[in-house]
Amino acid sequence: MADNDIKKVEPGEHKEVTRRQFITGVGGVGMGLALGGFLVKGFFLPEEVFAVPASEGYLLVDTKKCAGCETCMLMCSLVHEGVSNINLSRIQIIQNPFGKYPDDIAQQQCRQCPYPSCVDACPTGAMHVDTANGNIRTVDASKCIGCERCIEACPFTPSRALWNYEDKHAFKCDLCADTPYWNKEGGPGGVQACVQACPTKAITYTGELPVQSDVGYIVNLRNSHWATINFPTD
Amino acid sequence: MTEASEAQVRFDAPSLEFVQHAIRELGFEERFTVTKMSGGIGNTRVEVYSFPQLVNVLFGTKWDRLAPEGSKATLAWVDTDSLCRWLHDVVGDTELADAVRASLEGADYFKAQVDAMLPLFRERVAQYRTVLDDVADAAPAAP
Amino acid sequence: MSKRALIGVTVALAFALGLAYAVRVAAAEGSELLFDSGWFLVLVAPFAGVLAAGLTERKDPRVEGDKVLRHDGAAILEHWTHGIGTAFLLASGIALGFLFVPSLLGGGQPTWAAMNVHFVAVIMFLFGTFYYGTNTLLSWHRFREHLPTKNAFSFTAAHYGHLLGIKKYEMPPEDKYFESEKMAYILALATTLTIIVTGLLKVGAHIVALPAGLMGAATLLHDVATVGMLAFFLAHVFFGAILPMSWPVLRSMFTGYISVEQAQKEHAGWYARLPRKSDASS
Amino acid sequence: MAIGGYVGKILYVNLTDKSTKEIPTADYEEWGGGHGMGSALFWDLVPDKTIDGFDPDNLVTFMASPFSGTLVPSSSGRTEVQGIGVQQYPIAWFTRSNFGGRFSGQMKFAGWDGIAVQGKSETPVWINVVNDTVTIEDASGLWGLNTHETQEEIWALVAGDKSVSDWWEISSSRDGGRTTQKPAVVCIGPAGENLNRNACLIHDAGNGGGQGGFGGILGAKNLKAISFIGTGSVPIADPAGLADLRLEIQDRFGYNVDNPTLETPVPALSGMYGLINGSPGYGPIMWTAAGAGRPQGCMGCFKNCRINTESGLGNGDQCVEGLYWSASGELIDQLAAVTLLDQVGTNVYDMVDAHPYLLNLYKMGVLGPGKAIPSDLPWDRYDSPEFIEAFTLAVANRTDIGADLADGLTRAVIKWGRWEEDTTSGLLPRPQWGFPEHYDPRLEVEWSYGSLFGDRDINEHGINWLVHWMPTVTAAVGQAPLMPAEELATRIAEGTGVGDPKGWDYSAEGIYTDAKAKAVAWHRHYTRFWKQSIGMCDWAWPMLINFNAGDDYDGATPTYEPLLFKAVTGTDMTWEQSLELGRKIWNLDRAIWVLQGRTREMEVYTNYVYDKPTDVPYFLPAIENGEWGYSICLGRTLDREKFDDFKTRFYKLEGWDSTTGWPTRAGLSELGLSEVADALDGAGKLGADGA
Repeated sequence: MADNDIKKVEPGEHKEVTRRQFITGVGGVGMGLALGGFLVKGFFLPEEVFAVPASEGYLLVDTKKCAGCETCMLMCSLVHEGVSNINLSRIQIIQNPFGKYPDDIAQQQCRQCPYPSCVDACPTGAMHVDTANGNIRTVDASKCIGCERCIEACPFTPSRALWNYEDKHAFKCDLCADTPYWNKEGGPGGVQACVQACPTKAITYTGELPVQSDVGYIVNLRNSHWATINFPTD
Repeated sequence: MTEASEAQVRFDAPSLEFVQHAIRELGFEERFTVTKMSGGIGNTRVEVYSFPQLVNVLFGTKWDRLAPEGSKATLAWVDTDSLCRWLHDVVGDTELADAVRASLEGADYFKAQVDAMLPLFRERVAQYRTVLDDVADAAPAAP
Repeated sequence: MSKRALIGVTVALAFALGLAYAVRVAAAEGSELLFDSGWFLVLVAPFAGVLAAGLTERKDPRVEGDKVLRHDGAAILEHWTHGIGTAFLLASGIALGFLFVPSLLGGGQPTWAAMNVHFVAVIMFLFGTFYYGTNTLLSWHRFREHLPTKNAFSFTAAHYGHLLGIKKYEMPPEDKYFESEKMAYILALATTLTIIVTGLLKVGAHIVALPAGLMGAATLLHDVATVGMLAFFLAHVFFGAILPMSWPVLRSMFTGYISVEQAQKEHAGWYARLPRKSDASS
Repeated sequence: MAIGGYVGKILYVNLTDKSTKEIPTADYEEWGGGHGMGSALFWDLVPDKTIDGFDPDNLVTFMASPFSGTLVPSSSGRTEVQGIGVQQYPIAWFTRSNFGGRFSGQMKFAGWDGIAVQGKSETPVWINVVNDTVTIEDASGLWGLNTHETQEEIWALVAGDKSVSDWWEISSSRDGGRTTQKPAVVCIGPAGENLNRNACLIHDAGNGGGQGGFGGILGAKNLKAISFIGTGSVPIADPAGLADLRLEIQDRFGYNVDNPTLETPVPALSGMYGLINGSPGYGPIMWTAAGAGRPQGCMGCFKNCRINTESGLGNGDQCVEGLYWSASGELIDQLAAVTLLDQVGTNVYDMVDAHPYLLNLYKMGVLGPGKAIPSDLPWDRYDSPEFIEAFTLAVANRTDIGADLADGLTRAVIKWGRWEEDTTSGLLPRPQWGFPEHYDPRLEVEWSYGSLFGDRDINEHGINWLVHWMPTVTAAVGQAPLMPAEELATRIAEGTGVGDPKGWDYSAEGIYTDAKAKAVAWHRHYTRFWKQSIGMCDWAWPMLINFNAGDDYDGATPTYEPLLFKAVTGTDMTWEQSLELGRKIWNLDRAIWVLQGRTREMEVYTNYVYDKPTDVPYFLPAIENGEWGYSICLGRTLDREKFDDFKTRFYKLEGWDSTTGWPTRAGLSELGLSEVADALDGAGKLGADGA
């Protein structure tokens, strides 16, 4: 006879049988509820639509005014992380020293997208819209499980959602809302470190949703003084 | 265009021989020294061995395109007296030499001197160019 | 083919398929993490364990001729589902990096695969653990036989002294489980509970919004408990599978039986109390 | 001990046995960084200081500084290179070169404060550093490639299957770091492979380490390239403080591109004018009409002096490169010429005065086909691109006249027996150690004295742009000088701390005064520490006078250097301490030169400096007839006797033996260099105290 044969009921164990039946019931009903709940959620309730308020601020970079000095990158890591490390910068300047202007230097800043794929992709709400800080799209490190879905989801290359390999969590441009190593007031209401630090004033900040293009937000920050030192203003 | 038309009356049209003599390659003793002044390297002596090379160095533009393009001059300093003498005695363009000397009256700093000389050189170079082009056109086309 | 073997093979097969799927789906374009697409299974697994326990008929240890029935089929199922689940949880969890330990994996697919493996192991682990827990509720004495007694310290000293071949130590009359194992059991119990509670919170974060502070604490506790669990796991594998003296007992984790000599030698205290098959069936 | 700036270790590589080791930076921290550490490493690791530059035992150091890879304005990207050179004449001194870009920054991010290379590999190799992982790789596949091809090849090799234009993980673990950057590579071209004495180091497009001939030295070591890529962080003692200082300096002393206070009145001269207002893209100086392009800067720069062009030619080139060759009058030819020079890896500074000089010899009938100095290059088409291309390749490949020129113009001219004659007549103006004239050695003497008492053309513009270019450029555009000569000299005297304005009086008498000696000494000490050891860019520091803030002419120097040092390292360093440390480093270098054979008699210029009067206006502040003014300094020569007397007083000021020019025990001990004194003593070259 097999070890666990449910048909075999030992005499004088009624008390145990009722407990066993109760337990069995709990198991069965519980499974039922869990499955049922999932089915209801999955098939009968409508898929909730992903909608978030637009960011109250955006960074604009004049791709033809940038001098590739990487000062913005050094500044970004300094005020956010308290160290100097261009690889921990939320804005990335990528250049080919042998390249031909204007394709020699590319500036990769976060767009604070109206429909942020990174936020949509985050399974735990770590990448979120910070309504307390002008709706910036940013990361709550303690909620991040490191799945890099946000990095995968960012429509731009390189991804504007980054992986902090030193502190092991995702991070991204927060328009300087959280800059523990800076004496200035950052965030949508304040100033941004990269804007302040850019020596050619190639980065600026706007509250209006800018015009998108494949290469970035379109902006020309070059005035007649730029022409005086023999650089194009068109 | 006014500048050019003024210039028209300024110089007589040169002959082919005249131009060929003026733009000839010069010898060591005939050279003219221009001093390029640069903040990176200081003063460098540029030895000029022909009229076209003078234009190149002085105005920073290939000599025969000076007329359409104008000067891209950086700081190429010349002793104006010896320049005029050189144009007169070595290059042999006395008209240009005299015009330059006259234009330099009161032009007492580099930029003023370049501005003063530029229209004259432009016009003269344009004339040289015309003469040379005519010859080129007249030349029998290769079969 | 015995029912036990059938169940064993089925469970093993299901687990293997789960792992294969976990790794494959991680490579699939646009696929979600299993923790997101399959979160409900994390809720189903414990109830499944409870249900299974409810349907399980236990069989107490006894002497059957020259063999002693040490573990019944339920015990074996409990042990291996819980154990293998734990093994894969530790492997995938550690590979993903925890506390100050950096990740061993590259970003993207390798990381997603490890997370999915973690998920499959969670299902296995929860089933096994709740199956065991419920069985224990159903037969409370099984719980007590895991708890240390007043002999804990003297027996443990004697036991290991004996193991290390120190003459003055005799093998003490240990019960079904060594006193040392019983103490380790407490640690295992504590870490397992912590892992489950914090783990469920982490899964919960995939379904509902939970406060950051809570998640921070949960993650920290989860990681710390991992250390305890790893310690227990390694010790358990060493004493339960690597030491030659433990091989007979290890075998019993598959067959259910140990020899009478083994019982008399290692578990004198327990053997003395065991019923004989004849009495039981009369 | 500093709490920021340094990343902790220096990499030592022995190419002979392919061994590597870590040297704790702390062991050399007392030297500050860069040059100081390089000299100290050389002193410790090269027992025989008299070896030839090509000797395998020669140590070549590439040093970063605490400021490398940080936000300190125009101080983040410089790399100091040192070792025994092969270029100078008559003795190739222990010397230095320096290049910009991002190499030292990447070196720091990889976790290294510098790299020291010794020995000689049997076969071509390159050094590959990825964070802590150092490998010596086979370079047989790179040998023969030009400097640009070499770097592109190495980027691909290091990144492997990953794309360097996206985030790429530089190790197998995602926590091992990721970057979007390309490895920073310094390499040599064919010129270096051919052991040319005028071969340079090239990093990225146009960053060159030219002086000294380090390209040939690496070639002799069979070392094609060194590559660094890193993802680590540089610790900063006071991050918020550094951020504030950066913005403060930039706003107060920088050129506001959108609304400049001082703007060039002549766009065509913006390159020139940029020397005094620091407008972006002024670096090439002669390329103000470069067509469509953008300014480009080294890591962390706030000036961005270079230009990236729409042709990609001339990217990163500036300073003397702008003048390599421009005879055709076509800018594109000029850009192509200097780009080719970068690619073959030849030091423009040894070539820029070579081809005009050789053209003269050609015109004189001395050089050319079948002439005393045979050459079949197209000298008759000197102003054509074909000529400069043929000339550049001939030198790099040691063909035609390049067979002689590859050992440097100086050695070639000596070989041809023309050195005495042409350096006396001034046909070949090379005043000291076989280097070409840079600024007039008869007039702008802190430059020429500094070069002669040192090892090379100093190439330090911090004073030069104020005293010489400000009056020159303003005069060229018809402006009054931005500041009266006396105020200029007074402000410099105060900023430096020397105190006496006469230190910057360049009159016929002023260039021999004790005040001038103090000014020259200050220059040596400041640059040895702040520029060459701490890596502050020559084109930005010192900032003694500022013309970008209207009436506020106060410069950043001497206030900000110590503040920046404190913010980065956490260490207090007073202005006086920094200059004293500079003096210590300068004296250590001096001791090495003495061991190599330096004597007082050697420290003289070639004859034209004494015998040929100046004949071109050269603006400098001077007291003439009791009045301060900007003199055009015509008809001036250096007086042999007066200079000889000046030399005596300068030696005394530096604590050296005035009869030999050798450091003394008293002088060295005062600087904590007793062991250096012992070494000199052992070699019988210790100066006599009080002599």
